Amino acid sequence: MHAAILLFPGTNRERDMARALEVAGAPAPVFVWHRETTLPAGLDLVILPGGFSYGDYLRSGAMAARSPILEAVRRFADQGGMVLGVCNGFQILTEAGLLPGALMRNRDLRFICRCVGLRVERTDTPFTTRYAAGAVLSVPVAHHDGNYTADDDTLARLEGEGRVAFRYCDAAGVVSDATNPNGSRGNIAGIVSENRRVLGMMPHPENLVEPALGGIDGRPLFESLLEALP
Amino acid sequence: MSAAPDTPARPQAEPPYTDGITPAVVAEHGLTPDEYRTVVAILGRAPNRVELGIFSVMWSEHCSYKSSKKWLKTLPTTAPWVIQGPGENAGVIDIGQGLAAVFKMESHNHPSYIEPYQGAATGVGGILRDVFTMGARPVANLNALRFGAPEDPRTRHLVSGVVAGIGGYGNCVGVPTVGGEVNFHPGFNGNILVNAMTVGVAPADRLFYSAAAGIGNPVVYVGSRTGRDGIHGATMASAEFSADSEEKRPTVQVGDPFTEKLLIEACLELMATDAIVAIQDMGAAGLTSSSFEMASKGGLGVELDLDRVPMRETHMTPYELMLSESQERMLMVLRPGAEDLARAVFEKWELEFAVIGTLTDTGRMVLRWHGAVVGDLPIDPLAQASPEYDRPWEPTPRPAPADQSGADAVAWPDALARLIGCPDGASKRWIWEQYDHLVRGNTLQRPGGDAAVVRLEDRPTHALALTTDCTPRYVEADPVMGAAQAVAEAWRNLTAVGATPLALTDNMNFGNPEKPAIMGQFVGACQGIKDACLALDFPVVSGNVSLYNETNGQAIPPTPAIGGVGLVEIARSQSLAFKAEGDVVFLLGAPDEAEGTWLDRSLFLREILGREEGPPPPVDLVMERRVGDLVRALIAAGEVSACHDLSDGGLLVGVAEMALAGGVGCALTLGDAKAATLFGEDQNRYVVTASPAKARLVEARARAAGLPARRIGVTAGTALVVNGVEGPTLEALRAAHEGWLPGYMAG
Amino acid sequence: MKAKVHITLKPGVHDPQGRAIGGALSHLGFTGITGVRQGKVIEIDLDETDRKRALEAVDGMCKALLANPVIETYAIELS
Amino acid sequence: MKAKVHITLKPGVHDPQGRAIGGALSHLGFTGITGVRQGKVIEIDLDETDRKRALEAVDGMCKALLANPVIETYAIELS
Ligand SMILES: Nc1ncnc2c1ncn2[C@@H]1O[C@H](COP(=O)(O)OP(=O)(O)O)[C@@H](O)[C@H]1O
Ligand SMILES: [Mg+2]
Repeated sequence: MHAAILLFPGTNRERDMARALEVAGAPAPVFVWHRETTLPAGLDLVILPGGFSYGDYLRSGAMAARSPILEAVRRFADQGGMVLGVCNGFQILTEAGLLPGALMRNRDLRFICRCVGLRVERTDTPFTTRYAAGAVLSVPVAHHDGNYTADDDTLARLEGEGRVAFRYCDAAGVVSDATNPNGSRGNIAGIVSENRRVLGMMPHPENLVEPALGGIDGRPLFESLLEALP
Repeated sequence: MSAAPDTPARPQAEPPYTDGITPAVVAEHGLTPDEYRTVVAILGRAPNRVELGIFSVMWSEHCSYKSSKKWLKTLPTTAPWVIQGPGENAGVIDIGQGLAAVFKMESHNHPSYIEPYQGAATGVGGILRDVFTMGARPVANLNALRFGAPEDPRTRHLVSGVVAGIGGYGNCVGVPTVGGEVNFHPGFNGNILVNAMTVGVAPADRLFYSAAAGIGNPVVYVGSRTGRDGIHGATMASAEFSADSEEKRPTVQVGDPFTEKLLIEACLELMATDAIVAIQDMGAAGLTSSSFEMASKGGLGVELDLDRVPMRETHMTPYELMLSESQERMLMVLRPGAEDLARAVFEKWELEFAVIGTLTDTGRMVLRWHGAVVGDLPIDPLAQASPEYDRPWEPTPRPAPADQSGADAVAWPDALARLIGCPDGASKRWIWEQYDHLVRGNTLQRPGGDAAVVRLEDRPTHALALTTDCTPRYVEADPVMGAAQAVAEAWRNLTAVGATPLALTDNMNFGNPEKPAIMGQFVGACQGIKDACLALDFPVVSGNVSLYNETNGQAIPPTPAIGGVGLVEIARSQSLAFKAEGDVVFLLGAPDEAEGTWLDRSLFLREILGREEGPPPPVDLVMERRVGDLVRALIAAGEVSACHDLSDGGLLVGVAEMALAGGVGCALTLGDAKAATLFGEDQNRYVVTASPAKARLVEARARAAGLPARRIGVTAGTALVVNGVEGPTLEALRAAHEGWLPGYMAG
Repeated sequence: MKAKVHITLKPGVHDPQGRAIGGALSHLGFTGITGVRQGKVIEIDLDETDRKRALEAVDGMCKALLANPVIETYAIELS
Repeated sequence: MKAKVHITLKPGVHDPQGRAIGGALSHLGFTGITGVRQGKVIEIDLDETDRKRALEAVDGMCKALLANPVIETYAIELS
C-alpha cells in the first residue's frame, strides 16, 4: 500500500494518521505539501487528515479545497484512486465537490471532543471490510463543524445508493436524535463516493487504534485498507 | 559600558519634562514621581514619549516583578534534573533519553474579564509561544480557572467565553488540552482568573535561549504584522480594576491561532538548522521587552529600524510599534548570513519576515524611524535600576476553629449527592469536551482523572503526568499552609497515576500588593511553596505573578496555582476507576484516630453548613512524602488496581469518583459514619484497590514502609453503602455529578 | 473601489447559528421573533475603478472561493 | 417586519479571517485587492409592525447579545 498524507497550512492530525497506518502494519506514508501540483507516482491511497486548514476561516475546508494539490487529487479519484478524508479532510472533500453536501456548525454551536457511538452501515467498501455488518463502534469526534447537510434530493440519492458509511448511534446501535452529537441530517457521520472509493467521515478512527489510548475500534478501518491495497 | 551620564544620580527636586510630557502623563504611564526621577537620572535628560513608554512597560509590575522579586528569589529552583529554572521563557527539566520537558503557566486574568473569548484565547497563544520559543514542540495544554459565584449575572457569559476561547485557540493549533481545574466563588465576581499552562518536549541538547550574541548579527522579526492591539496591556495588567475600567476598554487583542500554528511549524523547522542564535517571543510589552531582554541578557546593544517592522495599519508611530501587543510575533537573532535560509522557511509558511536591526557593542538601545533616532536608552542601567520593592507585609492571622454544629444532623447520602453535584464538586466534562484532548494521539489518561497522562512520542514507553492544583479557600485561611497544600496536592495527583513528580510551575494570583495584608498573603504563599518544594524534592522551574486582582478595593482569594509535571513508565501507571467487583478497598495515609477528622475549611462545611471558617487541614510534609512514595511503589509493583488521592469532599467523594469512573459501586466499613470521617479533608490520603489475591501484598508493603493500610471496604454493586446503610445509586450520583454544569450553562 | 459581498444561506438550508441566536434571544426575554438567519459580509477593497470590471472580478471571487453554492447564495454591492 | 443587523469589527481590531481570505484570493490569482474584512449579518423576522418600536427592540438585542461591544460595531436596517 502506497499512501500519501496531504499537508495544508493548519493540518494537525497528520502524525496521528501516520501512526494509525503504522499500527495497522502499513508501510510509512509520504507527506505531500498543498502547493504541489502532482501526486507521487504509484500511489494508491490519498489521505486528507484532520486539523484546521487555514484556521477554518471563511468555511471549514474552503481554502484548502482550492489549493493546487486538490486538482491532482481530483484526477486521482477520477481514475479510481482511493481517498480518505477525516474531519477537516471530509470538509475539504465536500468543499472540493469530491463528495456531496456540506458540513456546518454543530447544532449547539460548541466544539465537541468525545467518544460517540458509530454504526457501520456498509461492510462492502474498501474502508470497512474488516468490520462486522451493523457493528457498533465507539470512536472519538473532535470538531466544531460536523453538522452534515445536503438537500433532500442528494440525501435521497445517498440513502438510495447505500452511500452512508457510518451513522451516529447509541451503544446498542440505535440511531436517534438523542444520539446525534452535532445535528447531522440522518445522523450521517461518513459517506462514500459513487464508486465507493472516496470516504469522508467526521470521527477520528486514527485516534483509537491502541489499547493504551482507550480502545482499538478505529483499527479495522486501516486494516481494511491494507487488505484492499496489499 | 555605561557612560558617566547614565549613572543614576540622587533624585533632584523637580525633574525636567519634554515632548509634551507632564506629571499627569507620567502617572498615566503608571510611573511614580520617584520612578520618573530615576528615569531622568539614568538618561541624564528628560525622556521623550517613546522612551517614557518603554520605561513604563519595562518597570510595570507585570514585566519587572518589582513587588514580588524579593520573595520569588527564595523559592527552591534546583535539582539534578533541572536544566533551566526561572528566568527564561519557560522552565526545562530532563526527562531521560536525551529529552527535556519545557513548561510554564501564565495568567490572562484582566483581558479575559473584559473580553472572555479573546482574552482566554490570547492567553493560550502567549503561553504556547513561551514554550516553543525554547525549541520545544508543545504537547499539552492545561488551564486553571476561577469564576465568580454561579449566581453572579456575568458568570455564565464569562465561563462560556473563556472555555470557548481556550478551546478555539488550542484546538486550532493542534495541541491537546488535557487537564485543569475550575472553582466558583463570589470572591472572583469582579476578577476572574484564567491561568494557562503549556508543556512541550525538546531534545535536551537543542534548547534555545533568549540571550543575544554576536555583534553585528541581524535582528529579525517574524510572524504576524503589528497593529495597535493592546497598547499598554502590560501596564493595564498591573493596575487595579475600578468601576469605570469597563468603559475605558483598551484595544483588545484578537488571537489568530492559525498564524500561531504556522509560527510553531516555521520556528521548529528553522530550529532544526543552525540559523538561530537567540529567540524571544513578543509577549506582554511586545517589541520593547523582547528586544530589551535579549540585548540585556547578552550584555549587548541593539539598533532597530522601526519603519521596517511589518505593519498592519497605516500611520503607526514608533511609540505604538514599541508598545503594541499584537499576537503571534517573534524576535530572533540570526547567525550572519542565515537570513536567506530563514526567509525561505517563513515565506513557505506565509509569515512575515523582516530584518529590523542589528546587535551592537554600545550597550544601548537605539531606535530609528526612517533614519532619524527617536529613542536612545542605556540597557544595563535601565534593567538594573528596575525598581525592586520590599513592600510592608502583615502575616495573615490564624483563623479561629470553625463552628461545626449541625455537621452530623445531615444524612450522609444527601450530603454526598450535594457535594458531588455542587459547583466545585461537579464534573467539568461540559468544559473539557470543548477542548480537543486527543489530538496528536498520545493522551493515555484524558481529563477526569487525577493527572493527565501524555505519552512521549520519542520515548514511547514513558509518559508525562500533568496536573494543576490550588484550593483558594485554604490559602485564604492560611497562606503558608494553603500554598504548601497546593504543592502537595499537585505532587499527590501525579503520584496517584504512578508518576514521579519532577518539577512545577506556579501562577501567583493575588490582590493589591501595596496593602500589607495582601502582601502578607503573598509572602506566606511563597513560604508555603518553599517548604513543600524542599520537603518533596519538587522544585519551581518557571512561574508567573499576577497582582492587583481587585475591584473596588475587594481582592480575590489568594490563589497560587501550581502546575505539576511528572514522569511515568506507562506499564507502571494507574487510573482512578474501579476495575472490577470484589476488589479490596484500602485507605492509605489516614490519621490514627479515624479515617478522616478535619472539617474546618472543608467543602462540606461550606456547601452543607454554609460556613467558610477555620484553618485548613494541616499538611504533614514528611508524612506526605512517605505515603506518596509507598503509593508509587504499589503502583509500580502492579499490586493495586485503582488509585485516587483524596481532596475536596474527603473520603466519600473520592470513593464516589472512583465508583463513577469505573461503573462499579462500593461497600465501606468504617469506624463510624460521622461527617468528619466521611467528608473530612485530612491530607496525604489515597484510596487504592487491590484484587483479593494481591490485597496481602499491599498490606505487606505498607507494613514494611511503617504505614497502616486500612481495609475499608470492597467494590460491589451499583451503589455506595456505608456500614450497611445504602446510599445513592451510581445512577443518581452520576446525574448529580454530570448534571450541574450543563444545566447551569443552559440556564 | 469597495465591494461588499453578502452571503446568505439558501432557503431551506438549516442554519444552526440562526437557530441558536433565536433561542438565546427568546431566552433573554425578547418576544415576537419569528425567525433568525445568520449570514456573512465580506468587504473587499479593490484597486479597480471601473464598476463593470470590478463586478466581474468580485463575481469571480465568489464563484471561486467566497460562497459555497451547495448551501449559499451571494449578492454583490459596490461603492 | 424584517431587521438586518450588520456587525463589523471596529476599525483597528485585528481580523485574521479577513487576512486569510485575502491571502487565499491572491493565491487564486486575483490581483488588485488591498484589504479584506469579514463581518456578519443577522436577519431577524419580527411580529412588530411599528418601525420605531422595532428599532428599539433590535437595538436591545444587539446590546444584549448580537454584538460584542468590545470589538464590534453594528448597524440596523429595517424593511
Ligand atoms: N478547566 C479544565 N480543563 C480541563 N480539564 C479540567 C478542567 N477542570 C477540571 N478538569 C479535569 O477534571 C478532573 C477533576 O478535576 P479536579 O477536581 O480539580 O481534580 P483533583 O481534585 O484531582 O485535583 C481532572 O482530571 C481535571 O483535569
Ligand atoms: Mg486528585
